[in-house]
Amino acid sequence: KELRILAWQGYADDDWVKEFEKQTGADVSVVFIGTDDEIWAKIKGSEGKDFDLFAVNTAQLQRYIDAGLTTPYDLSKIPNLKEALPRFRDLTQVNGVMRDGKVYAIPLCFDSIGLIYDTDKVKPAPTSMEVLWDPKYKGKVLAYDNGEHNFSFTALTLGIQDPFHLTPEQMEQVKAKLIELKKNVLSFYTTADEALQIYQNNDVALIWANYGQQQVKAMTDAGAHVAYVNASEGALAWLDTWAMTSGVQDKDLAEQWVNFVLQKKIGQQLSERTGFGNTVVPAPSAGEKDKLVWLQLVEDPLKRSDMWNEIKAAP
Amino acid sequence: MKSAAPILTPSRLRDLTMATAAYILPVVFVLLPLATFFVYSFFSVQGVQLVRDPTLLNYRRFFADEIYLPVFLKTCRLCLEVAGLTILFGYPVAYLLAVLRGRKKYVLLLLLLVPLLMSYIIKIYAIRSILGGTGFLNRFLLWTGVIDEPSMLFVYNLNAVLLTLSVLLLPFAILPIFLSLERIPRRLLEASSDLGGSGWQTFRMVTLPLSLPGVIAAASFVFVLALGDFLTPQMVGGQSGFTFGRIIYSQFGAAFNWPFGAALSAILAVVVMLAIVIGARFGNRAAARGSSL
Amino acid sequence: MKSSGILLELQGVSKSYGAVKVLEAVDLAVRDGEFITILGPSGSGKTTILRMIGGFTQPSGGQILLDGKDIVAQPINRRPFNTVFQDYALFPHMTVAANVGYGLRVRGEARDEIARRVKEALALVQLGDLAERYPSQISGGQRQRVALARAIICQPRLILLDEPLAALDLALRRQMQEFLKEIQRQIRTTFLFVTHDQEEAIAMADRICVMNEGRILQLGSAHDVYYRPTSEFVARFFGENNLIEGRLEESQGEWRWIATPIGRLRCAVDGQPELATATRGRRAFAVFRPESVAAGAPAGGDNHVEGTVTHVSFGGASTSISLSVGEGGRTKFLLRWPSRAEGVSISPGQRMAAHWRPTDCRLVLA
Amino acid sequence: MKSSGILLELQGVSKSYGAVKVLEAVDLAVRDGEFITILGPSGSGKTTILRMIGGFTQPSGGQILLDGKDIVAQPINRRPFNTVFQDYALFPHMTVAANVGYGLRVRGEARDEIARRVKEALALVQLGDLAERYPSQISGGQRQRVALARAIICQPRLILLDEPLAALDLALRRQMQEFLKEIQRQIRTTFLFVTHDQEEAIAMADRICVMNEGRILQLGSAHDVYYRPTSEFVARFFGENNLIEGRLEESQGEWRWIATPIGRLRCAVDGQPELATATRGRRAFAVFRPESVAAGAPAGGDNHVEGTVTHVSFGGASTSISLSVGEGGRTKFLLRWPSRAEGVSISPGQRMAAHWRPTDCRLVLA
Amino acid sequence: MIASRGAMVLLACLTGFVFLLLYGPLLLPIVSSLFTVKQGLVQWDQPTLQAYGTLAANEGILEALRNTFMVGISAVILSLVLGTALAFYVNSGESPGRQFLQFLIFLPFLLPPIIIGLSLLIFFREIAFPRSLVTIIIGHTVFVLALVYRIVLVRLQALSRSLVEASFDLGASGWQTFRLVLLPNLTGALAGAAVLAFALSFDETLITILVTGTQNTLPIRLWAMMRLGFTPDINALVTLILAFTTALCLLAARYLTPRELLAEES
Ligand SMILES: Nc1ncnc2c1ncn2[C@@H]1O[C@H](COP(=O)(O)OP(=O)(O)OP(=O)(O)O)[C@@H](O)[C@H]1O
Ligand SMILES: Nc1ncnc2c1ncn2[C@@H]1O[C@H](COP(=O)(O)OP(=O)(O)OP(=O)(O)O)[C@@H](O)[C@H]1O
Ligand SMILES: [Mg+2]
Ligand SMILES: [Mg+2]
Repeated sequence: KELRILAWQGYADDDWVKEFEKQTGADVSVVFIGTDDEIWAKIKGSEGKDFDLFAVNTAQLQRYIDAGLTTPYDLSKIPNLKEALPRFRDLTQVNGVMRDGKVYAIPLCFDSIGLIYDTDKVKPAPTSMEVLWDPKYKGKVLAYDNGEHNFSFTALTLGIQDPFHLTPEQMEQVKAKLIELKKNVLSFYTTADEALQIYQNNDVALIWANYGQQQVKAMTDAGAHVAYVNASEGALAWLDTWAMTSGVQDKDLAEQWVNFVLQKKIGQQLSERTGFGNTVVPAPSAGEKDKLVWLQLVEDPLKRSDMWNEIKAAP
Repeated sequence: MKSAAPILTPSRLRDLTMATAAYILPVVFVLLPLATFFVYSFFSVQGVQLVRDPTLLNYRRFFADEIYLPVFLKTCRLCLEVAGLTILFGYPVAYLLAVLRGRKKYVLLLLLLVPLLMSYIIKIYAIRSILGGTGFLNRFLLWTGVIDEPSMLFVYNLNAVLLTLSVLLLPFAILPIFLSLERIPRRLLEASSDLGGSGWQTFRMVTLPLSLPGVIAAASFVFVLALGDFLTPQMVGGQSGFTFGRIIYSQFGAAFNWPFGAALSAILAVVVMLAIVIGARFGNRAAARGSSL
Repeated sequence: MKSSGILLELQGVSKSYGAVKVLEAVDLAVRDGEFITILGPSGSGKTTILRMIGGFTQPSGGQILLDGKDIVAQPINRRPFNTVFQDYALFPHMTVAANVGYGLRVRGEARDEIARRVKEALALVQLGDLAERYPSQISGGQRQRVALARAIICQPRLILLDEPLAALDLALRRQMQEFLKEIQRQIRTTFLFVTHDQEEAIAMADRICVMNEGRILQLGSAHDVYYRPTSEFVARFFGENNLIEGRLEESQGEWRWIATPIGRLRCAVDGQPELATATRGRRAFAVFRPESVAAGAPAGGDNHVEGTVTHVSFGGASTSISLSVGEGGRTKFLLRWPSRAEGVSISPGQRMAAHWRPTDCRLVLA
Repeated sequence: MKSSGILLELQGVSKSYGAVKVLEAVDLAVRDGEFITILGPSGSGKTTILRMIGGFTQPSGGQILLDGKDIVAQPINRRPFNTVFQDYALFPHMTVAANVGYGLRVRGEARDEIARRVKEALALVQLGDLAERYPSQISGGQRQRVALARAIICQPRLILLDEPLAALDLALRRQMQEFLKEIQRQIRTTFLFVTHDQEEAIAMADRICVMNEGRILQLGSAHDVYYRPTSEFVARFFGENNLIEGRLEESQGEWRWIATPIGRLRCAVDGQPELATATRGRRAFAVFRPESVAAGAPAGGDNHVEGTVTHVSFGGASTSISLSVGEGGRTKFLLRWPSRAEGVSISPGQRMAAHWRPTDCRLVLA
Repeated sequence: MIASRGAMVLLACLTGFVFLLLYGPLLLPIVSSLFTVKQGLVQWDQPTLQAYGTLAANEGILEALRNTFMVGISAVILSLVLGTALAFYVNSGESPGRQFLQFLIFLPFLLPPIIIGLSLLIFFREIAFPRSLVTIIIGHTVFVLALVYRIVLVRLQALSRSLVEASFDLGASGWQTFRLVLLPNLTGALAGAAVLAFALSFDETLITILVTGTQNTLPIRLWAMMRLGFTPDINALVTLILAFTTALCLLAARYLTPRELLAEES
């Protein structure tokens, strides 16, 4: 028996894999991936045939379902789901994991996309994302390199209700705002560690924290004086899930794995090791009271990507 | 074989088998995959579905849209600068290697190649922590008192990309230049001195022109590798690190616009190929003259 | 012109590579305006001398004086000499004109001036119409002439030529030899010409300097080194020769006798001071050229032998006849006569008498 | 051996590169065991012929017969010929022994057998003690001998040599010439030797094949081509010669007269069929060698002139004298005499008489 | 090549600077593999080999490293064989076909890696060729082929034609000629090409990700790790690789310098 997993670092650690292999006698191989883009290229390129399971966030998941690259779960095979946090127990309440009554993804971990600020440099503590545009912080802001998310959070900052479905006028409005943001931005980063690195070697005051708590954890570990805040306008939040490919070879085994990682012990370890919130054990990731806006599939990813390219290319 | 043999002679047959053998792998593993991909460049997408109606839209868009051409040109300029910089620094090193004799030469050469085996992601990380606003370099310069406040010259801008790519690709420039320098007959340099040329004049008027084929080969290696690198601009380029490589890359992920990506790649390939063919012509001409003394 | 027209003087110049001495202390004085040839077998140090004069190699000892001043420390590009290299060393990336003008260009001459003088120099070597070609587009002989034009355009005090004709075929070589002599006559510059070809040296040089194993063995006119060799090596070096070893006997005015296995031979002493002081019994060679030996018995009675013909070989203009004479035919002997259309009437195995004039017979100490 | 000992025959072999014809239809028969030389100026097609025999180049037309069978389609490595290349083409990464043994090695001979025969071959070329050196560590002449040993070790039917001596100095060249002849005598293999050096061809060949511009002009012994040239080209090609143009007159037995600007000359006709049929008035040259011309008036009265000495030049074994004769001194004339130690008693400007025997004077049609 | 004393000093300085550029970035991982780093500052007084211990236990990384070497070495061997063969073929004559072949060889080197990766992935999928280390090796071979091909071709063109002719003349077959005469004369170029090709393969990420089956290579692991940050054992790993290759190079230079290389100087 063989299980082929495509995952982010931290979602399928060696010790878990070993334990699972011992339990099931299966042969598990994990290929690690660095960006959403590669997951898509890899899964789409092989028409889902190269892997059985892959980790993907709920927003991205939609296109895989659209393209018929996923297979729905049989929830009866995943008894541990009943142990999940209330928020994630009833999948009908979780935006984006179901389509036409079928479950296409099982939530694994999540994080909010908040704001990290240097407590020595930013006083008083900010509450709104507007602070990113504050001319005081010119050249001291780190932003994330992703058109979809940036449009969404900027829309939220501008007070737009549905940040995932923007009208063309709203798009233009957001675009202008983002071009303005560039004045303050030192660099667009793509990974948490990269942000930490930049922070360590440069004068950085504010970080738009795509990786949320995990990023804060890494930074405080490294001795940085930083704090984290979820903006009052509402913080975007991502939710990573396990999805099964259309080319899954051993559906049972795949479901066994998903069930396996939904254990409390593993959830705990995941949070400890990565700093992300897991879906089975409560973790400090996002306070229950914080206003989380779960990422959704946006109106036109292509358009956002193109416009983001335009923004980056803008002088 | 120019014999006018009308039938399939044994040697003809052998030629044919040889040709077939030579073509088979490149055709199967390069032409076939890339040809399908090239066909994609005439398609379009709707959502996550490919629309297989042939169209030239993707190509038109490259020229019509105001961001692609400028970014493309900017990227080309950047990569040319990288090529220029690596040659600027690689040339003296290659020259020294060519001057040295015996074992020293080969030890030095090997030592120059060793850093290639340090994973380049790790290297970029290291370079980044050296270059940052409060990185090692700035700290060092502050400490020595060369500067009073952190220099932003190499912090998240094109300069940083330029420098990083140059450092990463330097060995690819040194080797071809070294090989071409080594082929210049010592006699020509003596002849130049004999005619009264100073060391510098000899270098400028004899050595440099004769090493041009190697320089061009080096430049094309570096240029192509720099063009294909999408990570470095991303990681040290800050806001300016937006290159054509990244545009292409983005078409294959989030955007899911493979047809457009394919079109952009085709354009890139054509331009690079042209550059290389022109470069090679230039180099060949110099080499052809050099070949028979 | 001071010190009696001596342009360049090598005083005790030596050269070693590590422990190997390739040039013993060499003295050589080059006269202003002469055509001097350095001749010697491969590895004798000819190129080494030339390279030290040009400045490409540093001598290990001794002085090189130009107009009486030592120039050993002067760098190549400051010496008023130019070199024509054996392989021409033309710059492959420059046209013929650019090659020729190179020396003026690096001196910073004005463009017009360069153009004018290049034209002149190319006209001199009869290559006016090839100015725009590249070296790879002209023939070997033409390249050689370009190299020459390039060397003479700066009007050097001395032109160094290292076997410039070695790579050419016979016909072209002859033509270039005449051409070089002609040019030298026209521009009156001193030529120092290195070659390993005896005929070439004889055809061209005012003086020939014969070298072997890092030493200068003899320096003199072509006629001198051909007929008045001072050493066995020189005697053997210019074409085939007859050397008969023996012991010196008494002098008789301008003559001296030598006892050899084929009898007492009478030899001419032609102002050879070393012979005047040589004692009786000293070992020496009687030397006479194959072409000086005639058939038949002599009128006088000196220097004649009888022997058996061992070999007759046609060599174009001349035909060589080998003779073995003396006890058991142990002494070999060579005769060379102009060939005749009907061939020679002598065949191997035949006995024949031969003689040569004492004037044609010289002595060389062993 | 069939067809009277003919080993190899070229029948109408021609070669063109694109539109350029570098070899006209050439016929050539090589006899088994002979030493044949192909001689011609640069670019005459010598190498081309040799390469076509070796199989390196395909002929554009014609046949190459080995023992009567066409081998044009046979690949290089199947032909029982071996080549000594002009640049030796020794394998730089192999020792001398490995180079020599290569041909046996690729035939899959046993190691001992190879070692034994390599030793033998190296002994033959007198290089036994250099077996373990690399080509870069031996001198030019030694390399040449290695190339030769490498070619003969496989006992080929025919050995092809492309100017193997061109790069050597005169002394070494002479030595190698004798050496090659000696080897050929010992192993009795057919040698096809390409050269542009007339003296070399004369010294070595049983037969000489003279080429020019892609044609074979004459094929015969050295004496033949030297004294019985059938064309102006061949007459001029072997060293300096005197050619006096004129119109044929009547025959007289073995003699024929020719009217020239310097008078009627009597020439020997030596079995030259083309002359027998040549009509009176036909343009032709009287040809006689400089070394056949003697000073003074003749005993008989034929073939004598008087002229002014214009040039005397010492050339080692011989001294050349240029004479201008005829009306206004317009006909140039060359004499070559053996040099003498005391020099010649003739100097430029002097008048002198000269004559040559009709036997030495041949006719060549213009 | 000649240079005056002054020029030599200048060149040596510049070379020193280039060495600094090339080796500077390597120092950081080396130092951090041996000392504790806190808040971006090296604690010189706290040397530790802990990272090396962790590395020894990290099977995932070691497995990836093994894969990387497997792929690298296979791709180098394949590309050397193919590149040499193709260089021979292209060099053996002139025809438009050969020009086109050369174009094909260069293409994968010119196009962005993601294109090569994706097109190969789609191609393999279409012909139902299972993705595995083999597909990675094919991908890498296709990618580095251009470099090998070019270096070999240049060297080949410089080789005297008469060497090949001499070999044939002595009765050798084509294969014998290649093995006994040409190959030994190409070793320098092949070694250079092998080093550069291995270096490219060693760092190749995108093609690898796309055409891999279930295997990771080192660059994939490093690439994925960027999300959470590198663990200290990575520093230990690259330090070891570096030490190992340097030692190998020095040994090679010490013992393997071919005799002809030393003889050629004059
Ligand atoms: N760089 C060197 N190292 C060691 N020995 C050398 C070097 N250069 C020349 N020699 C030796 O010096 C001697 C003289 O060499 P040189 O080149 O002057 O000879 P040559 O007379 O010009 O001979 P040829 O006619 O072959 O050119 C030779 O024995 C040669 O081996
Ligand atoms: N590959 C080629 N393409 C075109 N012409 C050629 C080629 N090879 C030789 N030739 C021409 O063929 C003619 C004969 O050449 P070949 O090499 O046989 O002369 P050769 O008699 O050997 O002269 P040399 O004494 O200079 O070696 C020359 O004019 C040459 O330019
Ligand atoms: Mg020399
Ligand atoms: Mg030839």
